[in-house]
Amino acid sequence: MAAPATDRRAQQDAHPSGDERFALLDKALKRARFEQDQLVELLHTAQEVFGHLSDDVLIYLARQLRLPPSRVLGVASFYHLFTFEPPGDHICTVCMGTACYVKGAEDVVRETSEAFDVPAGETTDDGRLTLWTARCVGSCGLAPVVVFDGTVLAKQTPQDLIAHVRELLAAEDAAAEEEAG
Amino acid sequence: MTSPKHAAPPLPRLATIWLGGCSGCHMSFVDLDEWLIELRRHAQIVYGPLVDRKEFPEDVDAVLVEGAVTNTDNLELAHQLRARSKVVISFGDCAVTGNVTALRNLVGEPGEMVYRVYAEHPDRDGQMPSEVIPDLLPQALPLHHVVPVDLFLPGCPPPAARIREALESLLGIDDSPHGIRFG
Amino acid sequence: MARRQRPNVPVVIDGHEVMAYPDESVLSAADREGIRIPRLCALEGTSVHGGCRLCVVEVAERHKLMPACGTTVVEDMEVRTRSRSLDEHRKLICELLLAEGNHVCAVCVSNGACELQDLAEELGVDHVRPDYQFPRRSVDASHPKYTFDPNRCVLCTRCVRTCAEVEGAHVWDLAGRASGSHLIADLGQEWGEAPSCTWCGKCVAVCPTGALAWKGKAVGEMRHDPSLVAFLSSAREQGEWVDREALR
Amino acid sequence: MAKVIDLDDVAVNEAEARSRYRWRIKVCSSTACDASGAGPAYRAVEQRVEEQGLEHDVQVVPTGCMGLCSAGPLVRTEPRGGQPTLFQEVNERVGADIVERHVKGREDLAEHQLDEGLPFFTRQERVVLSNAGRIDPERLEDYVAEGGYRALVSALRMRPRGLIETIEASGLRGRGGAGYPTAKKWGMLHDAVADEKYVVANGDEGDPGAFMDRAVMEDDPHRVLEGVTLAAYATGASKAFLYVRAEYPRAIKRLEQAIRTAKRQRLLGRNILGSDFSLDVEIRTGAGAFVCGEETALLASIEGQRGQPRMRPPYPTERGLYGRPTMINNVETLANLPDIVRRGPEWFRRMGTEVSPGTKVFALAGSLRHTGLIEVPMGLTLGEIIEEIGGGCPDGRAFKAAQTGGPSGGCVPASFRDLPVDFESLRQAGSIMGSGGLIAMDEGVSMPEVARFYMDFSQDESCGKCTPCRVGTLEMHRLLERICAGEGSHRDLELLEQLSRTVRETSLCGLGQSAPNPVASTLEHFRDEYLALLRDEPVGVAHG
Repeated sequence: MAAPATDRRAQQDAHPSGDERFALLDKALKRARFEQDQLVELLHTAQEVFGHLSDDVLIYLARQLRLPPSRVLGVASFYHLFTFEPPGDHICTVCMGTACYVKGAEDVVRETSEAFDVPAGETTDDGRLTLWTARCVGSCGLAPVVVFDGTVLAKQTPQDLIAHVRELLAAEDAAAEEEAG
Repeated sequence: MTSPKHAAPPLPRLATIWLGGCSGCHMSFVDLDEWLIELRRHAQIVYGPLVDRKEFPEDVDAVLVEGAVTNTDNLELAHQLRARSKVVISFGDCAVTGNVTALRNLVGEPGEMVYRVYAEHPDRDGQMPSEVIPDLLPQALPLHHVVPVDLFLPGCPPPAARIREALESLLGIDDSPHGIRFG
Repeated sequence: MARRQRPNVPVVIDGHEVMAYPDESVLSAADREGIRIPRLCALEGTSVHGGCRLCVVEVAERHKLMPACGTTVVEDMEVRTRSRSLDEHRKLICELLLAEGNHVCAVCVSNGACELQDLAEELGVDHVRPDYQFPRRSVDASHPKYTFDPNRCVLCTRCVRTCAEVEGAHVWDLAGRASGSHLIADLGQEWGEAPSCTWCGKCVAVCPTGALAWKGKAVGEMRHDPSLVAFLSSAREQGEWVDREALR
Repeated sequence: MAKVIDLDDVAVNEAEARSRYRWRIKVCSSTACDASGAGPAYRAVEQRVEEQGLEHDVQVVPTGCMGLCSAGPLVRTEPRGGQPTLFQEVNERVGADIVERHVKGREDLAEHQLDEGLPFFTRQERVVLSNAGRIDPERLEDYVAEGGYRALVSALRMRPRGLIETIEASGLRGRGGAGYPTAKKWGMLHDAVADEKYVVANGDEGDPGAFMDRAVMEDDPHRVLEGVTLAAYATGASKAFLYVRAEYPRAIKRLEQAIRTAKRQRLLGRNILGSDFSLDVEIRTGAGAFVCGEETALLASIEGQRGQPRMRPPYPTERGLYGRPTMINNVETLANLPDIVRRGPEWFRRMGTEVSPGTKVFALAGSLRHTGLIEVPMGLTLGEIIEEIGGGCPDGRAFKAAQTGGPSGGCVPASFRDLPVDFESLRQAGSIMGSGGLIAMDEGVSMPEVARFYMDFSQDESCGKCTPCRVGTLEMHRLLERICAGEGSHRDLELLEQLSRTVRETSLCGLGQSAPNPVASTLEHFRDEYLALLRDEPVGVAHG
């Protein structure tokens, strides 16, 4: 008796690199029963597992779901939350919702961008800080809001945020020095 | 010819001008051939590459403007001709759309573009020009994005027949509508 | 398209009584009656896209404008294809398309045989009021037979639909969104490197502008043939192989 | 098969368990209070309770949003049989004081108290948010103790048609923005014939400045599930999708957990509460696309495609998800259902206005003294909301305009303070209800600048499918940038208005059709501000 089609497919096409992270993706693929309409959910999983969506991962998903590669990239690139470049060590997301905007979020973005020499939406050259903007994180009562490495920081002025980031980076530098020394 | 004895109303004052373009539209204008002589009976050409006059005159009734607005000289002239003319006509695709002249906008900032043309892909010795080029505007623009324009005569170049139709209609010689088309 | 049934749905288009087929679009019914509705993305033989919005028409008792390509006829439907405001909308939409890309007719392979250029003429666009965007896009000439110049792409998705629905290869798709929307081949690599392309050239045939073209064509030399797809799909779906010349 | 849950048993047990405690301390653990430090405050309270050996007397309950986010973290103490007290800005020290000095020492701690007599609290009428900030959202028992799932029990005894009639009698209208009568939509899905039908809960709240649905999903997830189940039963749907923004991880977690619990108790899944009715519920996550709040784009997204809208007709209730009849209801709409069914349509109609019955949740933000989440009866005036509930603008600044409806809405000027806030009145004033973002702007805000902000949003969030929205909003944004920089001309303003018309009338979906609203409404009410920014340009005779 032949194995169900989906299982056979997974075995046949398991990623050749042997990278264990693909096993996590495979698990999600199986849970999704390789259904093509689960593409967005699977892209979320892939990004969680790999940090970003590389061509390799996209091709893998396309093969496993039997979707044209252009469709997979077309879908992934449509949504803001998917990223194709590895982000920096720290991710700083400034909320640009209306409430935050009215309370000066634009200044927060501009001054932070200047202070760390990184345009919004990008990562510093040393790869330590990624500056993103978000549509609305839904904490409007605390505007302007910044999400730093997953933690919500309330009522941020540019000075607050820059000081916070500088402190953190300096602490890391000190720790690294100690380790080296 | 009007008789000098009768005080005939003065002929409309027509000008042509050449901004950032290749002069192809003026070539097409010259292609009007013998009709140019006919035109002379309906209008006097007071300014243009074909007229020996340094400054754009006052009280122009209509001006055909060839070329995009691409440098500070063009910009100044555009404002001047607008202020001194009743009817401004964007003459040809460069004036109407930016056309080939505006292809430089795709290269980037003027500095980047000049470098690319003179240093990166040089025809000869690869030197950056120092004095010859007037200050370039950040982008080459269609005329109507700089000053209000009254009529548009697209085409690259507009064929002589279409120029004639436009002028005939403008000067009240023949009011039949004229076609338009880019390219 | 060849049909076995007779048209039996009466509709009124611009005051003309027209008999339409059930499930027929307003656009198709108007076409058969010789009533010209401007359009760009509509392509017979592929699915309806409804994105260009040039074919919007007024339908009695509908408070919104409807795209003729995607609106199915209903008995006694009253349609107006021309009005002052429709003319204004179409003209501005055409200007928006011209402003969005880098449409330099003078140096285009499709100069003189371009649907966008024809539309501008038809709609009386003698200049473009909105700012030109002057996007920076590079030409893809990697394919041995064809070129793709995104500067001339109007995102009508005719090529996407044709490749996916008629050829079955689905090489093309749209990526990005908003003003960053763009056409990709496979995973965004150069077209010449896209393994799924069969070199069939149907996408080139249906392109309304000079975005997709045969290699080696000089300015004004490119001729497209969108009716190819109508012929193919009719042949496939209806099992009828009509003389293509007769279709013209 | 698992035993059918006895809701009365659960409620009685829960009441008994509660009565064993002399005090309940509720700590707001919503996203906003968390950001203000509710986590450490919660731990401090818990630790002190333990240290003082009060575990058997005092129950510490993590709850959802208590509403006044700007004063967070909030803590509420409820003595058995006594008056509750609300505390604001509770840090670790205050948290400890609440246990040691207030609960144990019976001190007032007046300096940390927040007066629940504020209009912010007293003017509210909470239906959708009745449990938010009151119950532990992670416990089914808490929801059941408040009357949860009783509506489902009684609905399952009715015919689906009867349930639709109940909703029709209540006059409930969609809370997602347009205010379409809910029962009418239900009727269409009910009448559609297909092998499978779907209900979709739209939790893709993308308006910048709106977080109503998030609060409901995070703070009272079972209410959403009960609402979805009622909608599915009434319409004959056998599968439901909850479409939630990926930006709301906590809402997703809570809903997932609630689904598991409900399934275990046979409140979801096969043969719900022992009846013939079965419903499978699945969560789908958005991925950062505002346009996916639009019905057809949302469906495309669930199908794993680019979130691009499709032409309507056919409407989703005819051809929706996977080509089958599908009904999309907003989360807040669904959250109204349990109470309507349980307490009757007449009860619901007593709130709000004749044509807009019930309440509406607003995310109150911007230049106000009190900001946060409120639920008020429809028809309250703009002035009552801004000046009484919101406490007016801080620092003596003058209130200038209220923005409602986000990028699809508009700005209502201060002179409209007597405008009743309901679907029709807002539309007449040039704005829309939208999903419930309400942002107050004071005299310091430039209106063309506000229009520019929203246009930037719309042009960036356009899906790119249709020309007018993709390019038109981009060009409108350019014009607004130029005008705001003082470099715009009268021609630019004219073109801006022409573009507004074309984008509104020819765009494919609601996003494009409504994208010009912020421009149109600010031009209508604040045209002078635009004119003051325009510069003269050289004009020829032909133009003079």
